[in-house]
Amino acid sequence: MMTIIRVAAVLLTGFFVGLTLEGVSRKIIARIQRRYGPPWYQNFIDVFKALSKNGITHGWIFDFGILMALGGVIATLAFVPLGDLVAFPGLDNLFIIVYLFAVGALGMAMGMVGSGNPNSSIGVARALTQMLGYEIPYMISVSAVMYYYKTASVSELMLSQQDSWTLLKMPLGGIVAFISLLGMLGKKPFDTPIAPAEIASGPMVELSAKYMGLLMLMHTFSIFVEIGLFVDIFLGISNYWTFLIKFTVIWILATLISSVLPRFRIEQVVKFYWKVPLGLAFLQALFVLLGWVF
Amino acid sequence: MANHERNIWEKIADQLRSKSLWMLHYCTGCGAIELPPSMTSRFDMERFGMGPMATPRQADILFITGYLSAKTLRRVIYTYEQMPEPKYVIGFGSCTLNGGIYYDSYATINRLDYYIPVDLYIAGCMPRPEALLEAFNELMKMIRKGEANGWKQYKENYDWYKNNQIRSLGEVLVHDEFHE
Amino acid sequence: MIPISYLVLVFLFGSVVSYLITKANRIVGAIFNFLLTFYALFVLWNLEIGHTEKLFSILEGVENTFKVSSLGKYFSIISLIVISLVSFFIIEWIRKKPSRPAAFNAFVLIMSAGIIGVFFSNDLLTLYIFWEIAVLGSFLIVPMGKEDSKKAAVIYVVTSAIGSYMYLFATFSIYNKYGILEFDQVSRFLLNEPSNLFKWFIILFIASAGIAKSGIFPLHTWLRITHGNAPDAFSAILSGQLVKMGSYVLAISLSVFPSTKLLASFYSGVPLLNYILIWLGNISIIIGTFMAIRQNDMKQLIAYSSVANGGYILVGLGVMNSIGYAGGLFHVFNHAIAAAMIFLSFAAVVYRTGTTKIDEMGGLIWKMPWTFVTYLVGIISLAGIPPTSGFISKWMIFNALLTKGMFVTLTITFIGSVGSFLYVFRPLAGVFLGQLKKKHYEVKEVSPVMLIPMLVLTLLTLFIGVYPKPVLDFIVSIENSLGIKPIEYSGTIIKTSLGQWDTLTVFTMFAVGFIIALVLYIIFPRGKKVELTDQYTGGEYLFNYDLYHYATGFYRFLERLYDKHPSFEKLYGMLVSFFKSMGEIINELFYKVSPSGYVFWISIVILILFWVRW
Amino acid sequence: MSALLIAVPLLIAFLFVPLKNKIKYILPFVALFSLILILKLPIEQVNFLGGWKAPFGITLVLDNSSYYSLIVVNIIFFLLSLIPQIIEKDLSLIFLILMASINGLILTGDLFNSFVFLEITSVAAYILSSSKRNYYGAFKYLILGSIAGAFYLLGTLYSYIGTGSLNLADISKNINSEFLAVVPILIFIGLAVETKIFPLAGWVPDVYASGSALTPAILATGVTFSMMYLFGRIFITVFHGEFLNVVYIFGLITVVVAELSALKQDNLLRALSFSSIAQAGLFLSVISMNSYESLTAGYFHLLNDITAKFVLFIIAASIGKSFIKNKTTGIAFSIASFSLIGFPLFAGFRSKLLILKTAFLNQNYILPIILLFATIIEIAYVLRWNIKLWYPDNILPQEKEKTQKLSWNVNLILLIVALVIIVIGFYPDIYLKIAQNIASGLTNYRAYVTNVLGGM
Amino acid sequence: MMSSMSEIVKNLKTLVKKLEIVEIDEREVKIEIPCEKTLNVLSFLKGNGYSHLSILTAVDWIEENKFEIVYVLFSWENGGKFVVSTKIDRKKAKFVSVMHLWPIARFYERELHEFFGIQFEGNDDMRPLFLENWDSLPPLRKDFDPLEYSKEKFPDREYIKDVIYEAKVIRGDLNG
Repeated sequence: MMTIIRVAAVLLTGFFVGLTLEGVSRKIIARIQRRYGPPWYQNFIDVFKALSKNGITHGWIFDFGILMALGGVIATLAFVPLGDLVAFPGLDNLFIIVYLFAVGALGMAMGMVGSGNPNSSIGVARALTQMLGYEIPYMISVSAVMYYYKTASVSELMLSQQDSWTLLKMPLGGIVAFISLLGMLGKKPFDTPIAPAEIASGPMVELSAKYMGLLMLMHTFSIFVEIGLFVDIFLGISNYWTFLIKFTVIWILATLISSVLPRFRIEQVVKFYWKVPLGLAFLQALFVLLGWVF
Repeated sequence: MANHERNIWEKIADQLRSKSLWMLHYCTGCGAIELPPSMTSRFDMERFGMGPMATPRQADILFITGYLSAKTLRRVIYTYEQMPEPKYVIGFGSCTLNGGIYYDSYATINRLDYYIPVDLYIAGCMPRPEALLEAFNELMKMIRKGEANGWKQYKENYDWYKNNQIRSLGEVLVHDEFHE
Repeated sequence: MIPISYLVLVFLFGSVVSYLITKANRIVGAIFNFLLTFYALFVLWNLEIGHTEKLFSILEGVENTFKVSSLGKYFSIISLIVISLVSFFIIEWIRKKPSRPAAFNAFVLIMSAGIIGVFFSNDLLTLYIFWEIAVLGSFLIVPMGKEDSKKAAVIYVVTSAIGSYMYLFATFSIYNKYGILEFDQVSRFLLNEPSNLFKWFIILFIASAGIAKSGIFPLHTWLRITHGNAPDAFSAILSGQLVKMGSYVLAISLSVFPSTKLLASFYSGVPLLNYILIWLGNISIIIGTFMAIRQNDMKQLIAYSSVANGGYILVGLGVMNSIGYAGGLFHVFNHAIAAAMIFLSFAAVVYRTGTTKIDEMGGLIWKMPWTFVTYLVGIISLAGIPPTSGFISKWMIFNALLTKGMFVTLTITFIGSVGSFLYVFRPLAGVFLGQLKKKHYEVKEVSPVMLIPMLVLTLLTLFIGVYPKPVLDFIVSIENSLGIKPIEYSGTIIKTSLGQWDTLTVFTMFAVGFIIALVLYIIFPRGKKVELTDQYTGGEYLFNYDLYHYATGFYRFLERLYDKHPSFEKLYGMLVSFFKSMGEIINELFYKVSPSGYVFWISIVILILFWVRW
Repeated sequence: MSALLIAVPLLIAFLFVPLKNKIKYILPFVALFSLILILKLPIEQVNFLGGWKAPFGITLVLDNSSYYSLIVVNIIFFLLSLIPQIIEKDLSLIFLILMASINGLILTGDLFNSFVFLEITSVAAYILSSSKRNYYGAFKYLILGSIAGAFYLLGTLYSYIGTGSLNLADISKNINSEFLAVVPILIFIGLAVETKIFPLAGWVPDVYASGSALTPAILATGVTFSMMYLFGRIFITVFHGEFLNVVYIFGLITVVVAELSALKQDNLLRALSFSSIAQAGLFLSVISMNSYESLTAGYFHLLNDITAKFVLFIIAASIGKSFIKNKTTGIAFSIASFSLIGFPLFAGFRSKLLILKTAFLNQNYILPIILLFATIIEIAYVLRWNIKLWYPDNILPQEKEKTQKLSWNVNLILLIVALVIIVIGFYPDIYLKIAQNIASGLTNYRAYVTNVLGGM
Repeated sequence: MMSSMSEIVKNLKTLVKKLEIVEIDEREVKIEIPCEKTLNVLSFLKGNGYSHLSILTAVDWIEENKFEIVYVLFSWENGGKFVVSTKIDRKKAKFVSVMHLWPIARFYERELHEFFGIQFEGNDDMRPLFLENWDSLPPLRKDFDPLEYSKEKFPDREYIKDVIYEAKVIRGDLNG
């Protein structure tokens, strides 16, 4: 019974905090471009407006893909500990979270390409290549942390940052993780898969009303999973509220960076990720092996 | 147009729809140049919750910005039908009203709402962004009052619109000779 | 239950019987095949461990015997599952496809006889004998496929011959030095063997047979051609099961001859020999993944993925700690089932459409939904995504590598698993989803006889994915028999030093998430079903929707980064042509010469002889 | 008594000259007769021709090695005589002469007498190889054979000067060093042409690939076996394995060279001829390890190779482009080729194991490597041929009708031989017993000397 | 007029008697020639440097009942431009095709056929190029009334008040 309440709490925080923060980010981007920008609750309106329209569907695989995507991401979110609010105390292994997240990605990809529009296939191919790009440095830096603390459970990783944040202990790993976090979020410099001008918003080209709403929900939950992981691993011990504050800080930092950078070409993304971040990640792993940790 | 009876859900939905209108990035005529200034910092369309969307599947509003030749009209109708239900059309400038300066041309249409239902017209041979924002607010009010029912009309007297379209554009078997 | 040697004889004579039956009527022959293999599976299922049988004796002083070890039983049950299900698939498939059905059925039985012999042989020589019988059986089936499958058959046999002859060389050097060939005796002698060099030589040469067969780095080139061109249903057996013989020999050479005790530890408990083998596995993962991304022929694509997964198994087995070894063994099971599923779905697709090129197909999901479901679950398990069993073995290998702190290998396994998302998605998008071609409008779903094995495999993967206990029991019994500390798990929670996870909660949580999404889906207004050609095309009217499908050069932008990659096939091709040209020169010089030339050569020989004698 | 073995075939050959090609149908009886004769003969029996005592007169020695090789050779002749279809018009006479000379070659205990029989066999072989108008090949073989014969004669002369006698036993008894330097080389060259050593086997592909089924069938099996037997007799019994390390090197080179040049052949008969050169080279290198086990392994391998070559050559010469019409011959062909390579169920595997065991026994690691390397190449081209014949890619329909079915008795015999290969694969002791007896006969030369010289 | 162009004009004079020259600009000359001479003049000009046919169009002189067909040739070497024009009868509007000199002329001639109704022998590809389902007179002819066609095909907006009349009054065209 307790787990159900905890899972519900995690999901609701994901929903509300996620959407408000997205509205806040749109406000920040507007302010950077010296205009007013929409109210903070704009994303709520967008989601519910999209859900209320009656759109079109391309057959059962199209619907199944969306459901699998949303279901997968919700399942992943349930395993992510938000500060001290942990839905499944012992079972939140990092590999599970990363690979369960892949269920969501695969479901979305399969559904979108199921619509039959080549724009979505191109978009998905780009998304998967980008994933190949940012996943490797991220996993190395995170496994360096796991190797150092000798545990793969996220909540234990968080609790074992007694003396100082892992970000301070392993700065290189933290930077690499943040850069790949940008890639994961799909923010500006790395939003080649959803490039509106080139491939008509990539995978979402055939998403009409309800499906667009479900996908926006999935996007908010996935943001929550990605940044939640980063905060838990790198930014020290935090109870629920300090977790949310750190979450907002990281989110605003990411929006600031993303609002001023143009978009990468897809080859550049992979080349970028496999040059500097990969090098830094290997360096960090070497340092951990040699035991040079601050 | 009689004001259909709306239940509670539709009223809420109309409130939401008015607050977040997504426009389709599909500009047909010389009026398209008016949209960027209305989006950027001076006039900022986004504060009304309006933003550009790449595909008709996600868009709510379709702007017809300027003169419409027969061939472009055919594409506009095709895109209009691809948009999901509650959809609105705004006609920019006099060319959509009564053919404007091309009233006597053999290729451009003279009256837009003869072919697709138009919720709002903006007069002027390319209205300025202020007029645009005025029109957007006007449209939002209409949506909130439930008067912007162009898409319902299109659905109800669908064959009237279809006959008008056939009358002006005629049936064309799409067969481009260059890519056999 | 009849003893194993009788089972092998039943298979050998059964092949002649099935040849005659299939000559009479194909379907009955295929059914006979299926019943035989299924009976064999039943027999193997309740074989008790430790049961030994005496066979013949070729070299005096060595008694060739069969011994049921838990490792052998595990491998043979996986192989028999794959073979019996594929032979059930063949009952329908044989109606149209192979050019010589009678020979096909006969050789399948010979091959399975060889396979059973390999897994239960108790000494190096019997293993070699049944190994060659299996190669003979499978080699004669491969040329029945497409046009250049004939060349593929020769390449296949030559590569496996290279591996098995190095193995034979090692066997005889052991026999010559100790006079015994049983595995446990050999390992005992190896333990107190003074010279390190001899130990290295023995283990490396024995492992070379495994390397050749499971397509690890130096000898991986034959996989693409053979799997790509073999008859479709047979490539399911070829990659699902025959490659596992290679992994079996690797498992033996790494665990039965306990390399940890034999050699000094080189890097955190892993001896140098294992480290080299792990690096071979790494290279084959990289080659398999990056070459699979480039392929446009779907069968060759999955052939390269078997190279990558062979590398995974080797890495799993090489890391000599309990979780890594368990991961390697579990991955043997996963890859066998997943590869069989994927190749069966490809066989169904080729059975209907006739081509294996990805860009000539599209949108087949609307015509063959069940084949699509099998393929989907197959790639989810191959790519190692949680609800299916594929993830468990990959998770174990990650944990093992992490505890050992081998970061470079860990990176390569990550590249392999993320890369597998890419190359499994290419056929999914190119063949099943996207626009349906005009010429495939009247393609129908495959007959139920072909669907049943596919769906059985799907349910098997999902079941093991959620409830891995049966396979884990086997692995624990293997690890006990080999003296490695077994992994501990309770019910569905798998514990390791780094943390634990519970397959059941993951599955239930996934189901809960799915239900929440479903509820949201049902509340809001239903979408209007729109047929496939009603797409957003930038307002343009399309005349030919076949072209509106993105499949050729699916990852062209990624492939362009490594276009000038070193190709080993060309290297081996040059080697073969070098030998041929040398043969050519000798032929010209010595054999096509006029008589005077012969006289000249005789005088040369005499001169040499006299010069040598004085 | 044993002289009858030589006399009878010669007699019949001359008697039936006028009947011309009717002789074909008497051959089986002659072969059968000689077989029965051999079986009845007591083993340890030396026959002094013309009553002259050993060192002076010509002796026909019948110890257990020559007894068994006689059986092998006569079985081959008997099998060949059962297939009259492949014997061309007037070759049956030559067939008889060849039979007589080979029996003589095996039986003789006298060096000069062996030269005579060697010459007769070579002459018969030249005529045989000229069938199907292959005159150029036969001419080449003639030149080489005669040069070799000349050297062999020189060898006998020197040995006569050195030891004062021509009898093999006598020579082996009083060998001295300076004599040993010259004679083995000459005799080695004399025999090298027949035993297909590396540079001198130039004639083999042209002669074997002449297209007729008979020439390769006899030359590759019967003649080669007798020559190998003679080689063993002289170099091991007489010279007690003096010269063998050079032969070892030549053998290895032959194996590698023959296998490599076989890789590129696009004509089946030529490929098979290269493979027989390679097997002969392998045999020689195994023999030259000069121990009882190596001899047994060598002869056992030679027996397997001969049975396989017998089947392969006959099929290769009489098959069109594919086995579509005649499936049974196809199966026989595949069984023979698999045993050539050494797949486990077949005979070739047993002999390969034996060779490897003996090679490892006397610490000789180069031979196994070369053997395995050669088998890999052999696998490549033999299996390619197998596939090309079983799965012919584009056979035009009218071509398919043209390939006529082989007659029933050829098929029958081929199948029997193929089944023999499989049986040997499972119970090798038949061939093994023959090989062991030959090896024992050759190695304990003391028993040979006492048996021949008897009273002295 | 540039020196090189004047030489060409001199040669042209020898070639064609009735030749009217109008010098429009330092680099541009217009030549009017009788319609039967056009082909050899064009090939002559193409011969010495004027290889680029930049436009082939027509003008409808309805009063003289003539179509004036204009070829504008451009030379890449010296940037000179020749405007060659001939007049053909309007009723049976038939002229020879220059497709063999310039392949691009195929599309120009097809356009002229669509918009003026001029027939070109040698160019059989007379399908409609731009207009869809066109049923009335070729539109660029002077005797075609676009307003009336537009009123008939694209119905206008019915105004309760005659707004256009009021607009004209405001603008002062008509005195109210």
